Amino acid sequence: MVTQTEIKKMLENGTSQVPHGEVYIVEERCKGCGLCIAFCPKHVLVQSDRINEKGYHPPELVEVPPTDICIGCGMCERICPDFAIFVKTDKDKEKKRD
Amino acid sequence: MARIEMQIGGFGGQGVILAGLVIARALSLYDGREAVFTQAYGPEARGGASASGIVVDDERVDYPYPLHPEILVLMSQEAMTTYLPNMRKGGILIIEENLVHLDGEPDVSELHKIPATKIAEELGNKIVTNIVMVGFIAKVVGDRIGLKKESIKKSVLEMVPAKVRELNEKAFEMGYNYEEA
Amino acid sequence: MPIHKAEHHPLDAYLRTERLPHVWCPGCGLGIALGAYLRALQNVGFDPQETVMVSGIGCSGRAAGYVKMDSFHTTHGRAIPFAVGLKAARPELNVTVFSGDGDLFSIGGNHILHAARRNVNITVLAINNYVYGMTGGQLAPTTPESSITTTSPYGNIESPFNIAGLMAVAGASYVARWTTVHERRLQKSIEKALTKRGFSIVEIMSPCPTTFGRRNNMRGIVDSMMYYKKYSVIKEHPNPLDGVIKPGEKFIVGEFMDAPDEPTFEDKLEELKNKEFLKTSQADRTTWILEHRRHLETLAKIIGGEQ
Amino acid sequence: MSNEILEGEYFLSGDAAAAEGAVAAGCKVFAGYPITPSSEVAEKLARRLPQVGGVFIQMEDELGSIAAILGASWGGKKSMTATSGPGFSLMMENYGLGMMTETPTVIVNVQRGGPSTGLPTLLGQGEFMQAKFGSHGVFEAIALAPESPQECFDFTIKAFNLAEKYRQPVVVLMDESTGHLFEKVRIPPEDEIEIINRKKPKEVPYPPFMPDDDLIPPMPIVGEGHQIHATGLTHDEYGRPTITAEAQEKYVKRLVEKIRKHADEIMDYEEVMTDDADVIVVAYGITARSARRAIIQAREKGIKAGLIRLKVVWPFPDKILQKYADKKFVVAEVNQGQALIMVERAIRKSATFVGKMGGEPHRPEEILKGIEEAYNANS
Repeated sequence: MVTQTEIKKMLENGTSQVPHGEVYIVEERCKGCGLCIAFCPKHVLVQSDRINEKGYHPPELVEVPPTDICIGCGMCERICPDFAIFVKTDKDKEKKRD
Repeated sequence: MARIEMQIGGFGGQGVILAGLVIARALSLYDGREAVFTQAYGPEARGGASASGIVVDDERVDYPYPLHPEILVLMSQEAMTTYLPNMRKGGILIIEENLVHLDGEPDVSELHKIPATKIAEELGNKIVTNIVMVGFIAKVVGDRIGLKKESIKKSVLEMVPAKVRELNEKAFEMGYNYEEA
Repeated sequence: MPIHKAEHHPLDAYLRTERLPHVWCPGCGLGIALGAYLRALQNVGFDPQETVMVSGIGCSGRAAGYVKMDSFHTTHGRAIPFAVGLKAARPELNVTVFSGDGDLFSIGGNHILHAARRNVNITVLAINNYVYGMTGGQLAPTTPESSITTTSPYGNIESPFNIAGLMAVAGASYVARWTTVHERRLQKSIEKALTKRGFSIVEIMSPCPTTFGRRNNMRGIVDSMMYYKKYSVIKEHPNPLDGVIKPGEKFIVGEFMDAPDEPTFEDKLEELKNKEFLKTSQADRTTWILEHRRHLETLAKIIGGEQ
Repeated sequence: MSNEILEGEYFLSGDAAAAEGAVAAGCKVFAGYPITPSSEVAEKLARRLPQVGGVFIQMEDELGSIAAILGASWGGKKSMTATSGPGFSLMMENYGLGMMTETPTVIVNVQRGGPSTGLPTLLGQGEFMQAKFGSHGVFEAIALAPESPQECFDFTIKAFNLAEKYRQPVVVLMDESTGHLFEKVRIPPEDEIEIINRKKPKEVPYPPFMPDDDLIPPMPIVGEGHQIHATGLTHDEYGRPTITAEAQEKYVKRLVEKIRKHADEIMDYEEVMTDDADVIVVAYGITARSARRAIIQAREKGIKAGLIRLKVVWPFPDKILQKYADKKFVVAEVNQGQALIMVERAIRKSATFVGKMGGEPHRPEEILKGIEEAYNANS
């Protein structure tokens, strides 16, 4: 796995081959269990202060890019028990355009 | 011919169930009679005792069990003790003469005796004792219950396994043609 | 920084979305297991129209109510025989039983043994959360020794089932165990189970933070998952008899049994309907049946530790 | 397919006749667990079903048996199980699931003496009430009681027809005597047998519990794109669990009403010499055959007796009994008063009861005694 430092370097050099992901959430389904936060290998998620309509705190993105950046691994999506969070990678977007 | 009740009593292994079944089946399917076949029922069927009941009628049979059979076939001493007292007075009694010993004179209109087991043994297999008896029953009471020889023979041959058909046919004929002493 | 909001989830095509959010508690592993199943379905390309989910009773039983396919929420313990009957009627359908450890191994224990023995071509996803969750956390046939439940307040004095061992011995064609932390391997394993001909079962160890975790030193939602991460050991072809789970000790996850394909129960039922078969001699039928004795040799090898 | 229906006359036991009835009705899945005195049904179907493209499964127990036939029914096949008292008791939970999920299927119960293991090989009629009230909750049962092998054949077909028509499990309440006695059974040509199949939905997807005006929902089956969800929980027309008092009121009320509304069509009974009768005997199953003889014996003694024989025991035919409410009533059954409760409720007065503990059927004289007692009693 690529280290944080390497990612930072690659991003600075503009030589990044690291896939980039965008995180999405169906917020009303989130129960704030925090598994996506705990299991994100890049630590890009934190609990937000906001509460959704069921009274849970959904996750949000950390404020410190570019090191803590989503690489679209999909861990949050697979570990989420509530079908609430998912990621789209560049690949997905390309697929969409096709 | 109104309702006629018949009972065949013996012990397990003598084939009294099959004997009753082939007779009732022949009456019902081939002789246009209404017939019900049942197996021994209630407290009288204890231990190794085994009995089959046949009720024949012109119309549909209502109560399907023999109450006081007018035709009683006995193939064991125990069956005699159990079923004879319940027999209708003046009925027809048929016994396996080597297995049943009557105490005194039963109150019957006819008494028929046959050494069915011995006949079967002479044919080579004790297992056909019941069919010897069926042949004898057909001869003795066939006309009275509306049972034709061809029908009962057909019923027997249809109900026994193919490889012993010939033996059973012989057994039936031996019983049917048996001359009482 | 807020995340992009979305109206739909990629799995929504498989879900009765109008019924979401589901009834399961925050952090419950059932949703993860269900997600893994749906992704597996998607990957193997099964037509949802020919796919059926049957559930029993308990939290896991509700899964059937969330999938957008023919689905049945039956009675306690009877999901397996319901599925057996359904498969007998319609062998071409893909039938998955999604149910819990209590439902499958306690009240329904007899059925799963016999379904495995018969090699019924169904996939069983056995969600093992150690406990009766829906009813408040009572003792289950899988509760580890010494664990606290509402009906074992002094600690469980019984031994739990080794599900993997039990299923392998009963005659299952495919037996695997993963936890909800192993989501990717779990999904691959379910894909294998779905495409495996014969009885396949994936035991999915799944946390119940609400009724088990908080009574057993896994207070937080994440703690239960971290426990699995810490104590599970992935093994290649583990011996099913080593599938015992003890509290505070490492336990094995992996594929305990992957027997070669053999005729399934449904195959044999179909064969019986074959007119030519009905006409063959008893000796020929006996030969046919004996030729298809289930993978006994493989089983003996695996349990004997040769593999 | 040839061999499907064995047209002709056969000398069959009631058990065998019920099995042939199932084949004639189009049963394609049997799942059961052997139990005396019903095992002959299973044995016969184990041989017959593969011959007609059907499936026989000997399940691990009765709990599994009934679950399997419910599953098979949703698979679109007609299904059946056969059992006796102990097994019938084990089936009670999923009998209720069948009611709640409106699943057509047939349960043959060859009654023996109970409670518990009781008299495995001997007669009982102790499940009259269980067929109606044995499973928890509220529903209207349909149960038929044959008195002869011919009726075991006919009523099994009828049970399938009723199950398919009203979309619920139907019980054939046989008894050991009827199951084990042999009599001629006429199996008519296929085109003379009336077969009713479940209503199919006209559109896809169709909500699995959306009733037509007759209160009976067409039944979608799996694999046709209906995205069925069926649950034992109280649910709405779409099968969605709806655990509220209102939903319960609406759904369960319809379950009950769909049978009550059609009760007159379902009810079936036979009247024997009731026209001029002073004493009416009510009986079903094997007991009715004893009663047939008893009413003749009574008439020979100068008592005008008649028989109302219940062919369908549930729904219970209150109306017909009420027609004779001014007569004297005798109820005979092999239990200690189950139909009796229903008869007395219908006629709003006491009836003379001729019960039996089980083991053997009534001798006609026993019922005759009851008739005499009723006749001589002051009313």
